[in-house]
Amino acid sequence: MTLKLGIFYFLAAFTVWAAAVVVLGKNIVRAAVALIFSFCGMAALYVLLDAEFLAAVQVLIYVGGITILLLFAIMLTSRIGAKAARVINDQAFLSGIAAVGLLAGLIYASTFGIGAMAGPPRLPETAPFLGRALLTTYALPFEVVSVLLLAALVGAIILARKE
Amino acid sequence: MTPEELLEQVKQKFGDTVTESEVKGVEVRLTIKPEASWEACRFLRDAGFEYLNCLSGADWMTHLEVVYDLSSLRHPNKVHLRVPVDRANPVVRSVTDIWRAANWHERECYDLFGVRFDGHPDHRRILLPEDWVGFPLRKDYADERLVPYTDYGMEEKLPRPEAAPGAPKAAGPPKAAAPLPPTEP
Amino acid sequence: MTFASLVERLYAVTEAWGLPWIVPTLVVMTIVAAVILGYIAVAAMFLIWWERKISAHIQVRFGPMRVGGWHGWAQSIADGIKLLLKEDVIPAGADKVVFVLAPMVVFAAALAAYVTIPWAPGLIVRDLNIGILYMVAISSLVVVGIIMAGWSSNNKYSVLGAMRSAAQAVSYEVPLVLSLLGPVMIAGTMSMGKLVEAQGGRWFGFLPKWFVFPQIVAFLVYFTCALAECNRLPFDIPEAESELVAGFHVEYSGMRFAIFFLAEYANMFVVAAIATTMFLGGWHGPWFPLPGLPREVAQGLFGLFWFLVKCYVLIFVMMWLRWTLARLRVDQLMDFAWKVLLPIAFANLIVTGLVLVLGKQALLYVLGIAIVLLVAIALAARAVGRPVRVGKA
Amino acid sequence: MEREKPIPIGTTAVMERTGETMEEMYVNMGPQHPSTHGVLRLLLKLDGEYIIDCVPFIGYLHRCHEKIGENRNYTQIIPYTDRLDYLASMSMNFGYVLTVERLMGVKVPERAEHMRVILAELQRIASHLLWLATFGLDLGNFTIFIYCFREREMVLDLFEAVSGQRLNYSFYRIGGMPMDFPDTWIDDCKAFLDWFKQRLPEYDALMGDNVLFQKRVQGVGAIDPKLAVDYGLSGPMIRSCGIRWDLRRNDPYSVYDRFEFEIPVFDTCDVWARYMVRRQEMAESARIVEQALAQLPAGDIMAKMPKNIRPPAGQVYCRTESPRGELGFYIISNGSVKPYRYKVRSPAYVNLSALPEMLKGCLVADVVAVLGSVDIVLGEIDR
Repeated sequence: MTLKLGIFYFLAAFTVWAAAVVVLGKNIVRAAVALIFSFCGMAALYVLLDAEFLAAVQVLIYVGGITILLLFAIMLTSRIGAKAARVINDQAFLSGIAAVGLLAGLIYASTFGIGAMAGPPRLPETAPFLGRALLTTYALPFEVVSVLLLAALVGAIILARKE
Repeated sequence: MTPEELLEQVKQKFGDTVTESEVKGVEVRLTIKPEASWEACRFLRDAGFEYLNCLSGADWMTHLEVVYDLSSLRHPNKVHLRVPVDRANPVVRSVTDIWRAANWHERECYDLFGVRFDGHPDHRRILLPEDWVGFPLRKDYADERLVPYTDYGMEEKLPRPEAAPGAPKAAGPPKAAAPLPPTEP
Repeated sequence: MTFASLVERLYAVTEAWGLPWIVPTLVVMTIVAAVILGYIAVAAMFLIWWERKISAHIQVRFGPMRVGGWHGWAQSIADGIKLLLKEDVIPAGADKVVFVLAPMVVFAAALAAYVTIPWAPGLIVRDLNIGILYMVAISSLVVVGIIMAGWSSNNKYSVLGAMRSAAQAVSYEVPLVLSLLGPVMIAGTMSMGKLVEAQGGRWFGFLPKWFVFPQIVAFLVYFTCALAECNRLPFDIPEAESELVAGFHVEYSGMRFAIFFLAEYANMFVVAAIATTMFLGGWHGPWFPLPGLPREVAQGLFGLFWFLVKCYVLIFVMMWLRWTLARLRVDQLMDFAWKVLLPIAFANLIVTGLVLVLGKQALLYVLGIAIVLLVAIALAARAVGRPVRVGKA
Repeated sequence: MEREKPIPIGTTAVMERTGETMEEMYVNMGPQHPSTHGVLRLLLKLDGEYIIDCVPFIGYLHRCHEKIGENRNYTQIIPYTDRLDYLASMSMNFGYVLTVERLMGVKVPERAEHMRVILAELQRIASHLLWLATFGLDLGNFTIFIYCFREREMVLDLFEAVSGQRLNYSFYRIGGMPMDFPDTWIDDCKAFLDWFKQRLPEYDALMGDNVLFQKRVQGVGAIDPKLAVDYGLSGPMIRSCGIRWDLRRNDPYSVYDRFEFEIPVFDTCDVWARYMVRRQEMAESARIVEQALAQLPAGDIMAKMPKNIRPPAGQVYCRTESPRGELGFYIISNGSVKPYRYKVRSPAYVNLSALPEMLKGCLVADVVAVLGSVDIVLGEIDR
């Protein structure tokens, strides 16, 4: 198991490093590129947790879709790529507190455990299980979320139209 | 409408501003004073000459000349219209509002002869760089880079035909006039 | 003695020697990576040479004829060496880190997709149970590299090319994934190996059970989207040389350009391999036991042969299209993805789902074959009825 | 001649002059761009992907053609006319020698007239082939490029057999032709025409019948027929606007009135119509060449000309139908050995001036298609 642990630490360090570049990088395009690496690291961590479906979806949606749209928006905004972004602003203190609080919560949860966080049983294949769960047990939340997304989409189109 | 009839109409309309006129085959050749040139062009366009073939200039040393070649897509008649303009202050009214084709032709004429076209929408040089000095197709334009024509003495040896009356004399090599400021920017 | 049994032997031997299990794992990983890398390099060089020959023969030329003797077979090798030896130019205004990283990302994405290609029975690096999803996800990473290249070059044409590429990839990925869902629904699995196994056997005694027949619509949609994903003509707008000079790789030269070039052809193979696996029955094909070889090995060899044949036929079609068709315009390209391909892919999905719920798979085959016949008749009628326009206004 | 205040050029300067803001985007296309067909610069004013306005900048290839012409004698000018439209040198020579002959009132022998027509029409085929080739390349179809070049190469071989040159022929003389066709040339030419007529459906299959190609060109770059006349468009450009105007028929010169040929006209006014007109013209030119070869009379190929060509004083504007449209030469003679004024009215120059009109409302990607359809040759535009 030491190999798996080693890989985990390596991937974790890589992900955290990439995330740090996203937050602290001055160049917005580089930050976006680092975000891609961070997402890939996350996907690899999912693979280590036997959540292969989640990993693939992570890459497909977050890397292949969202980050590319992000980059697209950055490039369409003229000259934003050339400007150095301000990294620290006046909300730094608040967000620092939020980050530290979140970290503390996570450490507590992973050391002492919370009842609700006990994961589902290990499955040989996650995809069929996920599919069935989404279309039976969680059908209503699934539909509600999709309606929400649709509303967001319509809103975005209305905002983007000039007239 | 025969060319002769057309010429009659033009003469009636523009009277003594038509200084010279001639019918040659299907072509009417006219010379009109610059103050009536735009009206004449307008009249000719309305008479069916909707196609401006060519607009060019010529330097006759005494004066400059703007030449319009007009034709029609419907009848075979042609018009060759010449408008002499003053050499010191060459201004003629632009015909871009009559034929859009005149736009680039007039720019070229301005570029090479320095004829100014009053009312032209985009009065700039076109073939030469915008900071070029002088108008190269004027006969007194001198440029040390210009290679003059030499006939190796042929001109003198051969019998010379009589030049037609009224035609200008052969221009000969450009006289070294007052040297121009260097053209290199 | 298949691939898997060889690996088992290796593990057994190392265990007998008392070495930790990480050693054989690393050995296998290295060998596999080296084999795939070697295959990509050789195959890409072959494809480049092949494309040059195909384009030449389509255009009544000969193509490379000198380097290496027989039909210029060594032309790609010579070109590769030339590109490797060239000076490495990084433009002064470029973002150096991203500029250097971009070709690596593109190539890594192309390489990673080879992990789940089922070459032959048992010959697959890792038969992930989400195989096809993994491949689609990984191949979407190529676009990231393209955008990085386009932006970091600090060139207007590069950025334009990268943006067009991003828009194109995001648009075409949607119908592409939807079209792949059809076979997945029929087979009930996303694993590449199981998908191929599901296509074994015959319908009505003569028709191979390939998914191309029940899913002919999905196959056509997939192939169209795949062309767009590879930036091949008629979808080569990101690198349209008459509009954008060369698109995202204008500023690249030497080895970095070679890597882009290699990745493009590696990607073509991946796309063809997915189509072969999902629609054309993968390694299935007629085979017979070879004398002197175990049954499994013979089957494996024939499987590899058929798999490669199918892949290269598809690649040939892609090249053929490239040298025949004209380029689409950007807005037409987007319209085509969203207004034509996407509805077709959805309709196909709904029909497939309905038929599967009814439990009549044979119906899909009949439908598919009917569509093929109709299209063939329509094309034939058009070819016969075409007026020959010579010398008439 | 006082030094004029130089007018600032460049994108920002033009913006300042026209009082525009950064709301609209300006894009420079050329002079270094693979699809501008020579050193042409287009300044495009864009609203997103749509073109609001376009300003062509020419003159990068200006070679003082007219000034040189005024300093050379009449025979010496012929090689310069080759360099006008270097893709149709025969037609350029033809237009020039015709002008001088008209000025002098020379009657050219019948055989020479037929030779001239044959060569000019072959040149039209070659020029249109090159146009089709590069147009295909602009739209991303590389194969048509090679196909067209194959046939153009055959025409060039024929020209080489006649004149010894492949591009700048300088083959027409004032008063006739310098040399007769070589021995087997007429048979070679007939063989080429038979081959060429069978190739036309191939071009259709690659271009005209291709749905992708039709989608790219139909309805793109249209110009109103009235505007087309107003702008003085000529050649295939005006015939694609539904106006049957061809100088070979409407103002016949040489022996064109003796041949039967159609004038292809299409009335959709767009890039598609220009493609169709040029494509049909190639077939018609082949017909003319066939008839001319069949009628080719025996006899002299050169009129009796003085040793030194010295046209009488006077002036003439003579127009011919070059592959690109109305090619006019305007010559003023004062009776000396060189022209007093020598002016070329080049068809592509006038056609290009209407480009902004055609581009308005197009997409950026259409610029390549529309510009390609105008069929410009910068050598002739910049002179």
